[in-house]
Amino acid sequence: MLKCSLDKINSVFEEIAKTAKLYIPADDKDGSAVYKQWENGIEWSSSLNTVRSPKDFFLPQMENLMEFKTEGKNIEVIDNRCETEDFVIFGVRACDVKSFEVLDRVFLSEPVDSYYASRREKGVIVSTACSKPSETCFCKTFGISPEEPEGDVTTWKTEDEIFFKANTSKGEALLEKLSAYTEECDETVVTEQKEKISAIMAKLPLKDLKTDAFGGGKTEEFFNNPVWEELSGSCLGCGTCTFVCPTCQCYDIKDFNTGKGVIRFRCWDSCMYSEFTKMAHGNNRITQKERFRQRFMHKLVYYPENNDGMFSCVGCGRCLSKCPISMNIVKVMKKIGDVDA
Amino acid sequence: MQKITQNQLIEKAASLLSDGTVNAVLGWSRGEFGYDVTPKMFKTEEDLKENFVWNDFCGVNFSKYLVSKTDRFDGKILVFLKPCDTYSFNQLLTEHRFEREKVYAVGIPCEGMVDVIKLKAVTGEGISEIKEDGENLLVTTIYEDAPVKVAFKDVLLERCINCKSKKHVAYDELMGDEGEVIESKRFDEVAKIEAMTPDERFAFWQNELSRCIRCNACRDACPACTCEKCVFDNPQSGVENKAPANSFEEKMFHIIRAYHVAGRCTDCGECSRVCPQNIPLHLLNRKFIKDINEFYGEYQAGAEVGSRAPLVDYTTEDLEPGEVFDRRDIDA
Amino acid sequence: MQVNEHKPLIVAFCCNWCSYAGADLAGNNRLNYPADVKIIRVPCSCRVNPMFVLRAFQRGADGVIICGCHPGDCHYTSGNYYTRRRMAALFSMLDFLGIERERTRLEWVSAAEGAKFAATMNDFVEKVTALGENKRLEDLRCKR
Amino acid sequence: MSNREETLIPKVGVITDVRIDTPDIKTFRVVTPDGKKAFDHRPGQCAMLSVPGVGEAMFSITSSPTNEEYMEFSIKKCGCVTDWLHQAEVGQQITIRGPYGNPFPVDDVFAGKNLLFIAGGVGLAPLRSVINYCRHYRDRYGDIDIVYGSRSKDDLLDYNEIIEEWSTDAGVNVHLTIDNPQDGWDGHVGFVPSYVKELGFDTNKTAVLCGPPIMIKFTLEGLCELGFDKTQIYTTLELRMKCGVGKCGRCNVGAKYVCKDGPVFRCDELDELPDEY
Repeated sequence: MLKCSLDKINSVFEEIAKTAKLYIPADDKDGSAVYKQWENGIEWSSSLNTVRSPKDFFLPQMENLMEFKTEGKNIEVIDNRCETEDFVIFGVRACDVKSFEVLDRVFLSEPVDSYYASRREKGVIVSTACSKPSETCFCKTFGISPEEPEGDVTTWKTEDEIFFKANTSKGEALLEKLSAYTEECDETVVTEQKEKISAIMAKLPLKDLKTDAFGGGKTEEFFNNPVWEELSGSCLGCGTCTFVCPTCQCYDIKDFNTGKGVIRFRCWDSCMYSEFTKMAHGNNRITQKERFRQRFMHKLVYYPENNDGMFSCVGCGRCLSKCPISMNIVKVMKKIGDVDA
Repeated sequence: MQKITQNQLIEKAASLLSDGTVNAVLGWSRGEFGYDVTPKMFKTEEDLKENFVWNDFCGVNFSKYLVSKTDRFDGKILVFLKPCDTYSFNQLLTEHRFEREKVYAVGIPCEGMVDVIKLKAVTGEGISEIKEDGENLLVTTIYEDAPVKVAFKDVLLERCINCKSKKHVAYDELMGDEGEVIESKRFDEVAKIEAMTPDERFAFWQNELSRCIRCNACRDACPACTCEKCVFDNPQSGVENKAPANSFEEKMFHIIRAYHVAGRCTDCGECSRVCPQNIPLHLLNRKFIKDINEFYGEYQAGAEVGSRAPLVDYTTEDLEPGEVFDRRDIDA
Repeated sequence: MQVNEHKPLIVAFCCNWCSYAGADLAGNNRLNYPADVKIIRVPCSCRVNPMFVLRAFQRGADGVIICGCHPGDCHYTSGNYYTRRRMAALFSMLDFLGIERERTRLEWVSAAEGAKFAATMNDFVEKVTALGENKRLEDLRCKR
Repeated sequence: MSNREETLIPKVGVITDVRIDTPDIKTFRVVTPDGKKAFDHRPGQCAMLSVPGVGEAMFSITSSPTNEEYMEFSIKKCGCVTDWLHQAEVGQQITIRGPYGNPFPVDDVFAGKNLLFIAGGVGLAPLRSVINYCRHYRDRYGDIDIVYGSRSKDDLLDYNEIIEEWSTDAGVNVHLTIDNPQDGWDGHVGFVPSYVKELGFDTNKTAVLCGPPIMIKFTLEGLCELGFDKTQIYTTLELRMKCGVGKCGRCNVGAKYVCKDGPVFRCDELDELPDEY
């Protein structure tokens, strides 16, 4: 275990930024946290988490996949993919680190998505333990440890110090570079903080939320539950929950004609949108009920069925605080699963 | 700090439900933390007693829900409308978006609603309970032993600080006292931006609109946005887009959206309330309202049913677009 | 003398009944106006949806001008009165967002005003040229 | 980075032939610019065709894998991409990627069996690939029955091929039907599901169904009445797709992705999926 005084944190950032693009959560003008590329003057936010999830780093909201040039009847396909530069994301919370695993299972399974894979290989994830979780947090429900998040490097932040532990070779290489600023130390302080976090987690309002009722193979059990009608009744059909969600990965591929050529791009899509499954001759999810059901069934049943029981929710709580009408996965789990918490 | 109590509303709803005046009640239902209320159709008295809430977090404007709810429901719906909601209610009636006969509207006074983000800025994370105490909120968090006292007035939603009217412009029945239209300062912020240089204005909006994630929450919550199919969703429209790109698409979206509701927007402020990125979208709408007031005379959308929106009207003496700027330059 | 590299692209929406004929007359009379003005004929100036204006900017226009019949002369009686309100609101909004107000204009040009058409275009192109390239409402994808 | 494989990046394909099959269906022959087949496929698999600037859509490959020269797609005009394709001329380039989805189990389950193909309208397109595959390896399969119906005689797809090639094959029985009586038609008149029941097939067959959802529903019921078991019946599903590889997240029915786990499903497998297709 290594440690470093928080006074020196900007020097640490500077050191990292010498060889890789560094992104840290920083306060935006309106006070909410957002990942910003570090440069002198950008301060590490004290907020619990960013409004947007860090999935952007691996699956950007919009990216160009390829271009086409057309001339008469001919088409030229231009593959202008390029390797991502090395980058480091600092201060990622336990839930978000886990969300990368959820995305990996989709994008790194065959056939591998080369766009995603390239970024995933070049990115180093530095996580930070959650010393002050919010009432909307329920990562423990999914077996995630906010006391000791995963990631290439795990850090713990106290009043005046920051502690580092490398978990992977990528992480070790990063800490190697920081050796001028860090010193060896024992785990006393970190253990203390972990205990504190555990004590807080036990006080959170959603601490008793369980996933036992859900998982693969439960489609029949939940699909025709009349409660979907009631739950989806207030849903506006906007895409807020899906766009702030770190694990929502559905995308759309569209063409944009620039007048000089055609760009084929990929952008986030939302199963909550009415035209998500609309085809030329029909739509198999006609009302908001079916779309709403799809989102939660996907997270709680379909995804685990295809991924060894892993849920496609990490309990980050973003949808709890951002849904315009406060309908969210916790309310769904409690109602549908009849889980008493 | 609402003047009318939750129990009064439950009693009213229960009695209208039991005497058959209405078949369902559109109300707010209890959440997990006291502040996360969700709209819900209540059909039984038991459900009302158990789950209906009325507190300082019932910001949702129910008027828009009436479009879909009356369409799919056979029977009469009781809806509770705050003063600002009644303007949207009228505007939707003007546009024939729902059947008036299917709705029983009860006007309820509103003292303003709380902005959870502002509240959390004071109390910090970890809210476990919120209680009302005179002019204050007592917020219990898991981190503090004693509840934190927060002045209600300090954490109001922007739209409530600049409330334009406490008067209900539509209802079948009114609970509590009728309020008045208020001389608000709602255009001050717009005037402040108008007074900036073009470069400053551009920088301001570039910063705000570039944060947009195109989640469409503003559109889907907006009671004026009731198109069956939005142009931005329609592949045939040629402008369909669902992603911010190069800072153009999101600008286009917000300009066109504000434009499309110009003259019909009642300034209910839902767009800004629901924006996950805290973009002050209401300023775009207020700019249009302010312009319309200045160019074509005072107009409040929804103040009365059937009024003609200024952008679908004209006089032969209207200002030329060029004169708009001349006039402002002289004023400045 | 330094030659200005940037030649602005101007999109002019012209109403079929007055301004388009005005442009024709300007041509017949051999009146010069810059070739960078691309005319799009519309049945009436009120056919111009605010989206058209934004799309023109997106596709690389540096200035957008809308020309219609003089108030009172609309072929459809009142179309241009609506245009006047709509464009006043739109231009004011674009100005509010910090987009240079000289990039947009509404002018009334009748079928008999070939000279006015040419003069208007010359003046508009000159103003837009002075502003330079449209940077504030551009879509980089369309620029390459 | 170009050394990485990327399935989303398509190849260029050239339309070398356009056949007008019915008033709203055309069959397009596609090869690579150097005249080869774009890729190998199995019967029942699909390919993503796209017209840059218009869009991309999934189509079943209607030609048999035994055709080494080119691929064919029978496309009904019903949306942006198909409208555009219907206006395309020979020599027009498009893009193509694939193959996607699971094929019909022609080499294991179907081997040695009597086969019954039932199609309605453009639903013949995916079946044509299997039918021609089975005709090519005729000795591997038992009797082949084909029931095909459409709105009118003019709407029958591949009519010439059916009459001239399929009907003349030994052991292949073709049963055609149209919805309403028509001049110049002396064949059967009536809907496919009732025709299937009329024909009253023996249950010693494996059936493959494809057509509009309503036809599949009633034909399936009819076959079950005749004593067929759902494990003997195969069909294909079609939902909106963008990626074709189970990542874009829209073509799922329950936990199954039509692009990856389908489009071919055995009917008893469909029973286990929620009713959302």
